[in-house]
Amino acid sequence: ASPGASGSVTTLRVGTIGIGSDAAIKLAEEKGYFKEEGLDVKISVVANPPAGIAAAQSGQLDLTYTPSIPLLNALSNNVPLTVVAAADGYSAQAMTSKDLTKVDDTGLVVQKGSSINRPRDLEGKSVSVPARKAQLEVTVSKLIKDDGGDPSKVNWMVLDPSSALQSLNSGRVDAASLVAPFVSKAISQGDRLLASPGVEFFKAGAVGLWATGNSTLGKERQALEGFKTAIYKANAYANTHIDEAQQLSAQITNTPLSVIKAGAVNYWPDTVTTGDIQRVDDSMAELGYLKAPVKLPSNLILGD
Amino acid sequence: MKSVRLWLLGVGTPLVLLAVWWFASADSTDTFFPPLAEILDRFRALWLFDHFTSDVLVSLRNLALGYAIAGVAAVAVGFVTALSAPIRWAVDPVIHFLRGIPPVALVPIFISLMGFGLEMRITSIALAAFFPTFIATVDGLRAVDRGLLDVASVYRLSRGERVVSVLLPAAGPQIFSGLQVSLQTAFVVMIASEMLGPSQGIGAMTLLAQQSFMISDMWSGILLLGVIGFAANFLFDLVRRKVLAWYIGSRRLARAS
Amino acid sequence: MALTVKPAVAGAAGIAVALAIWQAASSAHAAGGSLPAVATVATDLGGLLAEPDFWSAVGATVGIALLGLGASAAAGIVVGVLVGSFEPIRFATRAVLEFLKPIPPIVILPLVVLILGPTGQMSWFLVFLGCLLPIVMQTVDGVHSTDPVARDTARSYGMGSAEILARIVVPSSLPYIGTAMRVSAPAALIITVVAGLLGGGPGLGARLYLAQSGGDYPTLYALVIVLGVLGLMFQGATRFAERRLLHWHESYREVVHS
Amino acid sequence: MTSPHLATTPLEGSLGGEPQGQRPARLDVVHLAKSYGTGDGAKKVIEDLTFSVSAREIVCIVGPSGIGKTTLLKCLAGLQPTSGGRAAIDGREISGPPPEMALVFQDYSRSLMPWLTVRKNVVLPLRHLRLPKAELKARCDEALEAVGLAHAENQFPWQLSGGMQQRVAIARALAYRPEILIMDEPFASVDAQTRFDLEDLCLKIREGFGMTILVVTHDIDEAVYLADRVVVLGSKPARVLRIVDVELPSPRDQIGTRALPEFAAQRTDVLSLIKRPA
Amino acid sequence: MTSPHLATTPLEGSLGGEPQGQRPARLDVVHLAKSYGTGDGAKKVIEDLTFSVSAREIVCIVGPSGIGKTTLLKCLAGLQPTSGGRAAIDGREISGPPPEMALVFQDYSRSLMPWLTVRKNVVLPLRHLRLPKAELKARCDEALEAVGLAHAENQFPWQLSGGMQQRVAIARALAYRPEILIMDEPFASVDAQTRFDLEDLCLKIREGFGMTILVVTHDIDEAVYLADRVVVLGSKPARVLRIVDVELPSPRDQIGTRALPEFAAQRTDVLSLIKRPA
Ligand SMILES: Nc1ncnc2c1ncn2[C@@H]1O[C@H](COP(=O)(O)OP(=O)(O)OP(=O)(O)O)[C@@H](O)[C@H]1O
Ligand SMILES: Nc1ncnc2c1ncn2[C@@H]1O[C@H](COP(=O)(O)OP(=O)(O)OP(=O)(O)O)[C@@H](O)[C@H]1O
Ligand SMILES: [Mg+2]
Ligand SMILES: [Mg+2]
Repeated sequence: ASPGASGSVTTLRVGTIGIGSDAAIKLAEEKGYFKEEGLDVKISVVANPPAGIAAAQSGQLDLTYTPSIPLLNALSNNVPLTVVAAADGYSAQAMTSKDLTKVDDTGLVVQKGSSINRPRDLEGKSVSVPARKAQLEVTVSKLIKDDGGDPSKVNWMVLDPSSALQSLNSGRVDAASLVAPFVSKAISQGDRLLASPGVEFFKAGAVGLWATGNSTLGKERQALEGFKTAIYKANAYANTHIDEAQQLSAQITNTPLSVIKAGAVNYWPDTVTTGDIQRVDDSMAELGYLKAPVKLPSNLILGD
Repeated sequence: MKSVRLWLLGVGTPLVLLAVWWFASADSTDTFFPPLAEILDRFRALWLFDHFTSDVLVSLRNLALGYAIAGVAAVAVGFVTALSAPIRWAVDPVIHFLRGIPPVALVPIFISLMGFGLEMRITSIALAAFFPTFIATVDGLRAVDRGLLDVASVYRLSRGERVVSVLLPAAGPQIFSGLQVSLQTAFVVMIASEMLGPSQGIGAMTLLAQQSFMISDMWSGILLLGVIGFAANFLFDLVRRKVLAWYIGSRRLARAS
Repeated sequence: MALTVKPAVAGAAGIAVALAIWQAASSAHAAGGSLPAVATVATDLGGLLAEPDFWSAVGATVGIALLGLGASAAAGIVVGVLVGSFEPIRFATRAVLEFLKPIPPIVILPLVVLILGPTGQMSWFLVFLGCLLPIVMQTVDGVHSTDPVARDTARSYGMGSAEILARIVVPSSLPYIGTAMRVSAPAALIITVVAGLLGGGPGLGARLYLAQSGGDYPTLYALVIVLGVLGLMFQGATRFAERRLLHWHESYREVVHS
Repeated sequence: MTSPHLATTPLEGSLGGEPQGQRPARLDVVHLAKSYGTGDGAKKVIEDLTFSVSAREIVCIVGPSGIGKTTLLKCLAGLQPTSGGRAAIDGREISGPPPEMALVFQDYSRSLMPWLTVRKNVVLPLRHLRLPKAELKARCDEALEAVGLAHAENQFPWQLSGGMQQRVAIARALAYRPEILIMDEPFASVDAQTRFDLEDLCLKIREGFGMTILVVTHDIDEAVYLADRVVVLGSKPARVLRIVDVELPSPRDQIGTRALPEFAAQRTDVLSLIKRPA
Repeated sequence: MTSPHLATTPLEGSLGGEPQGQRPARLDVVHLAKSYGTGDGAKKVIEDLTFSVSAREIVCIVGPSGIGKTTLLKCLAGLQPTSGGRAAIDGREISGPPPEMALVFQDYSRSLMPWLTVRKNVVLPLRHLRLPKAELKARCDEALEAVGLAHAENQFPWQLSGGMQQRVAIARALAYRPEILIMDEPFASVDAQTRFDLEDLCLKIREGFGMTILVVTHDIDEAVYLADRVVVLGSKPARVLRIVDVELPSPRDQIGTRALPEFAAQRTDVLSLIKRPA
């Protein structure tokens, strides 16, 4: 019997970072998928993925959203985490899309008249990222390296997206790596898209993950299973009801719907494999972001 | 005999605490509480070599510059304000309002106005550190003993003499306590401006270490910030003791008798 | 009469000039247009005030600051009286306290965020730690400032040590505790905001972070104005409380003639 | 160098002060010595002091500033340990604040609690005597009345002029009803008129309550006017230069007594002692 | 109610003080009035005060505490505006601190700069006179010597006893070499011996430098000993009760003069004025 049938309700505290792909979890809540599993999910917004991981590991949160890169940073430092489900990612068809901005919610932009024409030109230039050693820095590094450049010669600047846009215009940075909806904002402002680092790095599969810490895993295994079921149901629904999802995204990120629609279309995977994470692990080690690839535990993913 | 025992207690307790930390953490496997040995190891590796010029020096220079600008400006503006009632009335409400704003909350505004460069960090530090000293200077000057001012009038001291020989020293203790608060504020804003803005500086490094779960690095950053906070305050106290020797001495005597 | 009007007029003029400078800078498109116009911010502020979420953030910020302050005052005064009254304890703790005193709580913020997560508890704990030491140190100073003549007076009239502690030492240290509270109350607010801004704790700090990272400058300015007003209220409240409690102290004595 | 005037009074017994009649000594100071600090840093303030005060007697102590008068009183009040000799009340050695004694401090402004009103300051030491409420009130009223401060009972000490504060400290001591009252320059900051009134009050309470009173003063006229005997201190460390018996008729009167030729003679006597380079 | 003893000295001219010989008046106080505050909250402290001080004369002012003596001196020193009548030096109305005058304040502890050593405190007002270095040093040494504080020149005021601080303030005034010296209870906290020395110093500088001196004191004996005339103030707001001419032989001598029957008579005279309910 499903937990819901027994009548008892389990509360799960879930941390998100308030981005567009949160539409899926909102849908799960609105459509009652959680309730079906006997769950009462309380969503709160945390400042960034590491903060969410910290909260999950200390038991302040039961689940948190994290991309695979912060997850690997944590794993490499022996912070025990388990992946419950995929939150967002790229579909198998993404790479073949003609317009990568339609599938990749990240983008590397330069000023219109910039002399930078390909990733390796960024050597010795300053590039803004939302956080150091996080997703955008790693993915842009890979672009540069793959293009024959040396990413260690880049001057990384941490800037929030609005400051990044402003700094790009005033020439204080040479390139900005951004997340939706700021990619489309930049383009509408006249800046030029140099590359779509996300999809080029991850290819296809899960990127954003729902992860949990040891204490919840020990106590609430059944509820986590329920969460997984509900979220995948919501993921599937979101993929097939893009308009509805985009409306929610606009609400969550406090952005006009037109801007959302101009940007990438989110994809919510229905599974996550060790392979998705292992690929990232290897790339990070290759780029020097990890000393050596993290040995992924066999039970990293719930239910494996 | 008794004083020797007390002295031992004073020196001994911190040593014992350090030893307890060292041994209790020696084979800690807790992710968040790594062994002290490892923290010190990272401390040496990170701060003494790798990041000394690129981060430590940058942070310290920003702190020193911002603080110096704030101190000089606050005392000068404080004098003008305190000695002219119309100016004081005009700026009082605005100043008190600005002072009410937590200084760290101004950092995002400065980032939006000036970007993330050194000038933003130094301005943030200077502006935040300005208010405590400014207010202390105005209060100190307004509280100067009437008796001393009467003496200055009776013996017809000139305006300059009055400022240099009477007002400045008389308000000295208050100005210094304002400067001390300013130093603390400057230090906090230095860290905050690094954590919020650019990727350079001790605060940024520490936050980065935390966000990428390099816990020993984070601890070593905390340790370094602690040492800098302590050392800055210590230096300040040395200067204060020298400049305000008369004040400290008179207070001690008043208490002892 | 003339005397009361003049400062008020000058003050109003000062505020008007400050607003005019702001407006001029924003219309001149200074700083790349990131400085919003006065009216925009005012409208945004109005919008905020109508939002229940905003008020719960204000409530969270004030609540955390007050709870942290209250807890550190209770603990700090007890510890301070103990440390101040017993020489061995004082010597044992002096070096440690002196070392820890100048270190602001923001330094350990990364660690506390890791352990407690981005929660109200984390903010509360930082406030508690941040206010504790100043209160302890001031209380110790206060205990030491007890006038030896007052103490001798009590002794010569045969008062016991418990009575001296309660009737002489504690009242004597009140001005010092008052100073500590006056410094700590705004500090509690500041730490709560910092914990929200940098550590993701609930309240106005987190709102500030969202406004900054979302590039929502009018809201950013509106929030800073709200914080300024809250800061003023905190200062005012502690001043008021201190005045009531310490009316007998030199700095609060009613000037009989002037 | 020892003073030739030393030891004109009998010692060693608990009876003393023959010249003053046959009243028994209440307060005995015998070869008292006092140093501040120990070891090398020690500072000898009092070397060898001997005198006694009989019951119901008023003794005044005069001597240059910084000689150790306050120090002596603190030893007598049990607030400072002595370094040699002995101080005793009725033959019992003084080792802590004696219950039958009250002390009016030289530093009156620091001995009043600024957070208590005048009345509460006066009541403070009576609290632990656990007196009935009515008696408490009566004693306090009476003492404030005596120093002329009944109207100021609800003011705070710092709202009063220096002379008024001194009178509050005196009232507190009176309300305590000590058998022995010790006062350290009690009338230093009061104006001439009030000073006369307080001096007369001093004489009156000696009669009324049979108190034994020891007063330190810088004012030679006051010492002569008040005292049965004047102890003149001099030389450093402090020693007794001479003990002068004051022979003036009682009851004394501010205008009358001070105009007597004997008064002038006694004053000149004490003055000449002080003038001599010690 | 006007005092019957008012106006025994001539006014309105810049010549005055016949009883003291034919010296011209340096300081004239004519119908002086002083209130603190304005409008409804005004507090009348001095109502109508008239007296004058001749050149090289020593005048003492006595009167109850809080009557307005310090206020009067502040008006004379140009630190407080008067509310009526006039105060003049050599006929010139006083409107700001007059250059030929120095004032020793009652609150000595608040009139010395705590951050300056004794010597620097004494030198402070001499700085802007632009004297040659040697003269500066000589004046300072001489003044410190005169008050017996040469040994303490490098100490800070707060390291000294109250009496010593008072003497530093006096030394500062002496070094300034004013023609008119005004002192507010200058010897209140010094011991009897030092007080005598300072009183004698006062008489000496009057002879030596030809200074005109005005002293406020609570000590009637001191007033009689020092003064050529004693101004007795009384009633509230302050009025002159009487101006007493002191007729004692000079040079005066602490022991001798005070033992004179005339001295006792003069003192009793002033005392009885003060005793009368004003
Ligand atoms: N607690 C102390 N420690 C060390 N020395 C002290 C202490 N108290 C007083 N003295 C010294 O002892 C000496 C006598 O001081 P005391 O206060 O007894 O003098 P006094 O005769 O009362 O003087 P005064 O007339 O000015 O009140 C002084 O030299 C003083 O500096
Ligand atoms: N600045 C002031 N404002 C208002 N009232 C004042 C001021 N200064 C003094 N007074 C009042 O004026 C009166 C006279 O004070 P003043 O200090 O002149 O007295 P005094 O005769 O010098 O007394 P004492 O002998 O105690 O020094 C007092 O009632 C006092 O309260
Ligand atoms: Mg004494
Ligand atoms: Mg006066």
